[in-house]
Amino acid sequence: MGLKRDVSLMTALRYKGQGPFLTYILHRIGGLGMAVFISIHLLASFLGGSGGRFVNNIYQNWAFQIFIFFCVLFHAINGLRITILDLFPKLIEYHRQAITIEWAAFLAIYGFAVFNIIRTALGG
Amino acid sequence: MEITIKIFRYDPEKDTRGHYETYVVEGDTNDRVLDVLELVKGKTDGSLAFRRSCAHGICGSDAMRINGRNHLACKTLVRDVGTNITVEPVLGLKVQKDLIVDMGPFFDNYKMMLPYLINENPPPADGKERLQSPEQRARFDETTKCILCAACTTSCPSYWANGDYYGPAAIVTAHRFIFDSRDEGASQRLHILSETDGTARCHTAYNCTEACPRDIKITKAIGEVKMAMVTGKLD
Amino acid sequence: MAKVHQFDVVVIGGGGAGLMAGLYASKSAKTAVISKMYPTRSHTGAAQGGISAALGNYEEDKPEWHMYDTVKGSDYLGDQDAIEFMCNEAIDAVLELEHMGLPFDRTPEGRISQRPFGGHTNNETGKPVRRAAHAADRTGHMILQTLYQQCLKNKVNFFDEYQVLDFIMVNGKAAGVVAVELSTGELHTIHAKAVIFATGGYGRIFEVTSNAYAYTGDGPAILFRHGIPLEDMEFFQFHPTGIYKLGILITEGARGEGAVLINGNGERFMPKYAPTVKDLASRDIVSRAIYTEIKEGRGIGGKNFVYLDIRPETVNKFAAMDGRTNPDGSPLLITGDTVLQKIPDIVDFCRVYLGVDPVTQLMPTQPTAHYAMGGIPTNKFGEVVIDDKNTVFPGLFAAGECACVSVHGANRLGTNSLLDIVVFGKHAGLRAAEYAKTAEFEKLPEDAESASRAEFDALRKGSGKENVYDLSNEMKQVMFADVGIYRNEKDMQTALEKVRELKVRFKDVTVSDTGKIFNTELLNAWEFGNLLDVAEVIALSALNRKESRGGHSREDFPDRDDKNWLKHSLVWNRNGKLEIGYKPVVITKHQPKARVY
Amino acid sequence: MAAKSRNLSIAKRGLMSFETIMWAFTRLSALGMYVLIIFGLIGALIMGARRNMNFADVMRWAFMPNVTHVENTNLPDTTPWASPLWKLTASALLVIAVGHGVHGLVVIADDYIVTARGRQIVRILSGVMILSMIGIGLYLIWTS
Ligand SMILES: Cc1cc2nc3c(=O)[nH]c(=O)nc-3n(C[C@H](O)[C@H](O)[C@H](O)COP(=O)(O)OP(=O)(O)OC[C@H]3O[C@@H](n4cnc5c(N)ncnc54)[C@H](O)[C@@H]3O)c2cc1C
Ligand code: HEM
Ligand code: SF4
Ligand code: F3S
Ligand code: FES
Repeated sequence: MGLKRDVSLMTALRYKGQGPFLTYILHRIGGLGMAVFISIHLLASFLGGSGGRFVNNIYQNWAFQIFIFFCVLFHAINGLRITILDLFPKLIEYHRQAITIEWAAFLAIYGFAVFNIIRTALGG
Repeated sequence: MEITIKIFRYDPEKDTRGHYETYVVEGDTNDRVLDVLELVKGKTDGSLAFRRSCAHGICGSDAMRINGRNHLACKTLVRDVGTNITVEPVLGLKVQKDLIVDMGPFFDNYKMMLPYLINENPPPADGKERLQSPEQRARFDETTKCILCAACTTSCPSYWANGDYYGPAAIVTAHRFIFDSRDEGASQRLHILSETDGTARCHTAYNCTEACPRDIKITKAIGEVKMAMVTGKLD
Repeated sequence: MAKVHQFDVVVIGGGGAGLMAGLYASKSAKTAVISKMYPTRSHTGAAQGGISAALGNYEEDKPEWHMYDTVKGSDYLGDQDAIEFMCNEAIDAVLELEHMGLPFDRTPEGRISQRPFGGHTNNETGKPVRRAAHAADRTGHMILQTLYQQCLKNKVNFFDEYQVLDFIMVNGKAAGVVAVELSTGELHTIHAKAVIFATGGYGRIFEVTSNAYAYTGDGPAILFRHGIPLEDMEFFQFHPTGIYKLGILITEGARGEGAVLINGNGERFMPKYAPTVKDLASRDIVSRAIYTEIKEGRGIGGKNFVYLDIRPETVNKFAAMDGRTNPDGSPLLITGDTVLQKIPDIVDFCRVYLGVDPVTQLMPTQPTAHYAMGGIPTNKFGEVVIDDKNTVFPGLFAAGECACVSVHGANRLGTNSLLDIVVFGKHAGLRAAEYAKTAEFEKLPEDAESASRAEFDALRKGSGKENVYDLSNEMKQVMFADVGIYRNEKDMQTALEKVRELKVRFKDVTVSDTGKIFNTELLNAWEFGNLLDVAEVIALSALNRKESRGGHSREDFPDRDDKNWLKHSLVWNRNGKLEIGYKPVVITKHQPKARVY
Repeated sequence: MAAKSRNLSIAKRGLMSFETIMWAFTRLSALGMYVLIIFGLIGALIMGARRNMNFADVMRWAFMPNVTHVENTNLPDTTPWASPLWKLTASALLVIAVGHGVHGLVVIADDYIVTARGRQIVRILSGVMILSMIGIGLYLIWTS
């Protein structure tokens, strides 16, 4: 009896009072994105042929580059924070500060990268 | 002052799904949200169901979502959340009626942690207390504060996704014993927590720490447990 | 279909007393603990300051002193055989809790730390002694957790969220209880040889109280309706320092750590009332002092509260004046950090509920209804006794706040209640198990649940003219105002009449929720009926006792009267009519004398 | 009072479980990847990346220092980029990243697959995936 315990993603995202729940979701998206990309990329390169080339050409596309670089960079920076805090639990008291620094670093590097990718794409 | 309170309602004997009701009551900014709920129940709709007892944040009965996040209704004042209040049951446990959820799985996880002092050696021969220095006592002070309200576990995205995860509250309990210098069951508990549904399910989302009404630094405690698993250091 | 369960011993209440009883009974008998809340929600968890035992970990102390202090604190109404028993058991009880894993605070030598508490003194110097063993300011929380954990370890059977509605007696013996499972609304019959009541207090009778919503006197009311008497119900303790308006408790431990009470003129007033121990006098005295200050216009801004001051500069100033010292003999000096470390929860309460930071600001406090000295009469083994000759009711036991042994007499000393619940909880459990070994199960009556069903039906069928919420507010107000700290004939008469009127009007309430699952409206109404029954007994006993003693102070009889009133009162319910009787006080070592602190 | 410190031997601390080992591996591999990536980045800069490559190309190289990743650049000569040193670095990165990434997928799967049997299947699949991806990857690296 009673309602199900399921929590939909929308409900989860609407939950307030989150710690850096957003970073948790983005970290996951980043990791997943990379893993899927790498698998397909490896397979495509291995099989080669026109199909393989077609797939690998998508990766040269600037829009895809912006996406995958987001995955890589966010996952890497956030992963570094998690690793450091996990290995030194004492530092967890400063997790809010860590997250602020993390976002600052991410936005700076990612902004620079997006700017560059678009400039290259526009042939500049 | 007028307080508008929107409450999640679900009557298992009539409804198949929940809905919201809005009530307007006369209250004061210094009222607890619990007082407002009592007022609604007392004056407007007696069938409203929620748990409460101590009314001052010590018994852990009344964890619920207030304006979208977990709080104890008795430790949240109207002045902190405003006069437009939304109250919903916590997430991740079955709703049994209105704001009451099934706490069974939560307590089952607690029991899994062997939540009692394990020390097979007889107490000192003089019959007196087992000695413990103030520093050793301080080591686990934080996690002795837990009132088992479930605010943490029901705010954890990992628990939402997977109800088999033991959850932060259970790990807090394990921490209380693992780091107690008198206890000798650390190894058993660490082994239980090293299973797939143990600490591996914690992805340091921090929702738990934010939600804890007793201000326990839960994520830190979990981190310490994980490190104890790797390094074996219990001090 | 009736659901029947069978156990040798059934314990009602999952608080400190109930868990201790359950733990000990289950060692040799098939035992179940029934609680209307998850046991960890019990109000034992709210106890802050500590549990007393003459461990002497900081300074000399002995059980005899503890006994004398308790007798004196009780205003000589406590039964001295029981008090002596409890104080002697205290040391082992506290050590046993430690062995069970309770995380007491520690002395530098690694022993259990202790702090001073009101009324606990060194009998030779008259100075406060450090007797309260504590775990920060959540001693009760730790006791509750530890006992629950031990019960889990020993696989005690729990019926969580089952509310007991009725007691089954057959042939003048206990035969079990009837309980409702909250999550389904089903009635269950628990057939047992021995029944232990440990349902806690009933402070919800009063408007301003430190007590939980669940403190509705279910146990005493159920038994009272079955003709078991209630003892010393006029004695209700008002704790001096409740948070203004809310009644949430600020532990006496705060004063133990050096806090002082300040009136509207900015003066420390306790030296006037208790020259030796000052702010650490026993509770009845401090509460009356506060009330007197307020009545004489020296409340803060003329209002009905005073300040409790634990700011380090104040504490240090007065500690120097009083010559208070640390355990090592150095002068008592505290800092803001000491406050945070010694009473963290209190600091938290003040910040949350008052927006006040005790380290730098004053805490507005007023006396709050706190503890029921009276209750179900028992002997020191927890056996319920039903008359002035202490006749034991076979198979029925009680322990904890709902019981009256009586070790608290007319006024309980702080920290003695936690001691009471562990000592008498344990003995009730042991005795009950022993009783169950030889006793037979009584045959259950045809329909044991009919009375409970009838009570529920009555609540559903009322005309609906009245509303429980309003009625209960009326009761709380009149009880707090007229049967509160100061009492007199006229006011108490008003209160008694009011309660009786409310009992009549209560027949007109109706419960709107027709469901079975978690019908909290129905149960709250039922609990209110219990409160009314208990309130009537309190008002009647108070009106009857024509003297002032401990927690019972009458303006019209301001003095203690040992000649006529050195006796316990008992009230019976004889088919709806209340009857008053008495029972002698057991006096062994300490003859009554004037009580000065 | 003197307190002696408490330590658990390796068998007793819960380290010898798949989850704990993988937890530690995830963190350590993360650090390892950082080292290798920064190594690749510095190498690229020394070998003249600033003049001849755009940002995306540098990144692609840093994250996987395989010579195919610099074929479409303006580099006059890619021989140094195909040296065994870089092939070794790329191989190390491949092994670590595949282990880390595929186990990451297992972690995510564990949130939704809770039966013992299901989890066993996921683990077996992940093993197959790790081995085949490393095989393919090494083949690509050492044949290009
Ligand atoms: C704020 C506060 C601070 C205190 N501080 C101290 C202190 O520092 N030192 C000290 O010595 N004392 C202190 N006391 C007093 C002491 O805590 C209590 O008197 C004592 O804990 C009572 O324990 P108990 O086991 O009798 O009841 P409780 O712990 O209240 O347990 C009652 C149990 O009965 C159950 N129950 C009730 N009715 C029913 C029913 N109908 N059916 C089934 N179950 C039922 C409840 O669920 C609960 O589990 C304090 C009290 C308060 C309120
Ligand atoms: C510098 C590079 C990287 C760092 C620092 C890093 C760090 C981390 C860390 C610390 C975690 C654990 C998160 C947790 O348990 O909460 C993690 C998880 C994960 N990583 Fe990485 N990682 C890196 C590169 C990669 C790569 C290249 C891949 C893909 C192949 C990847 C895929 C994943 C996946 C799928 C997860 C699981 C996500 C989750 O649990 O939500 N990571 N990473
Ligand atoms: S850790 Fe905090 S939030 Fe979690 S159950 Fe305990 S008190 Fe509640
Ligand atoms: S919210 Fe959950 S993921 Fe970990 S840090 Fe807290 S338990
Ligand atoms: S009612 Fe006890 S914690 Fe809120």
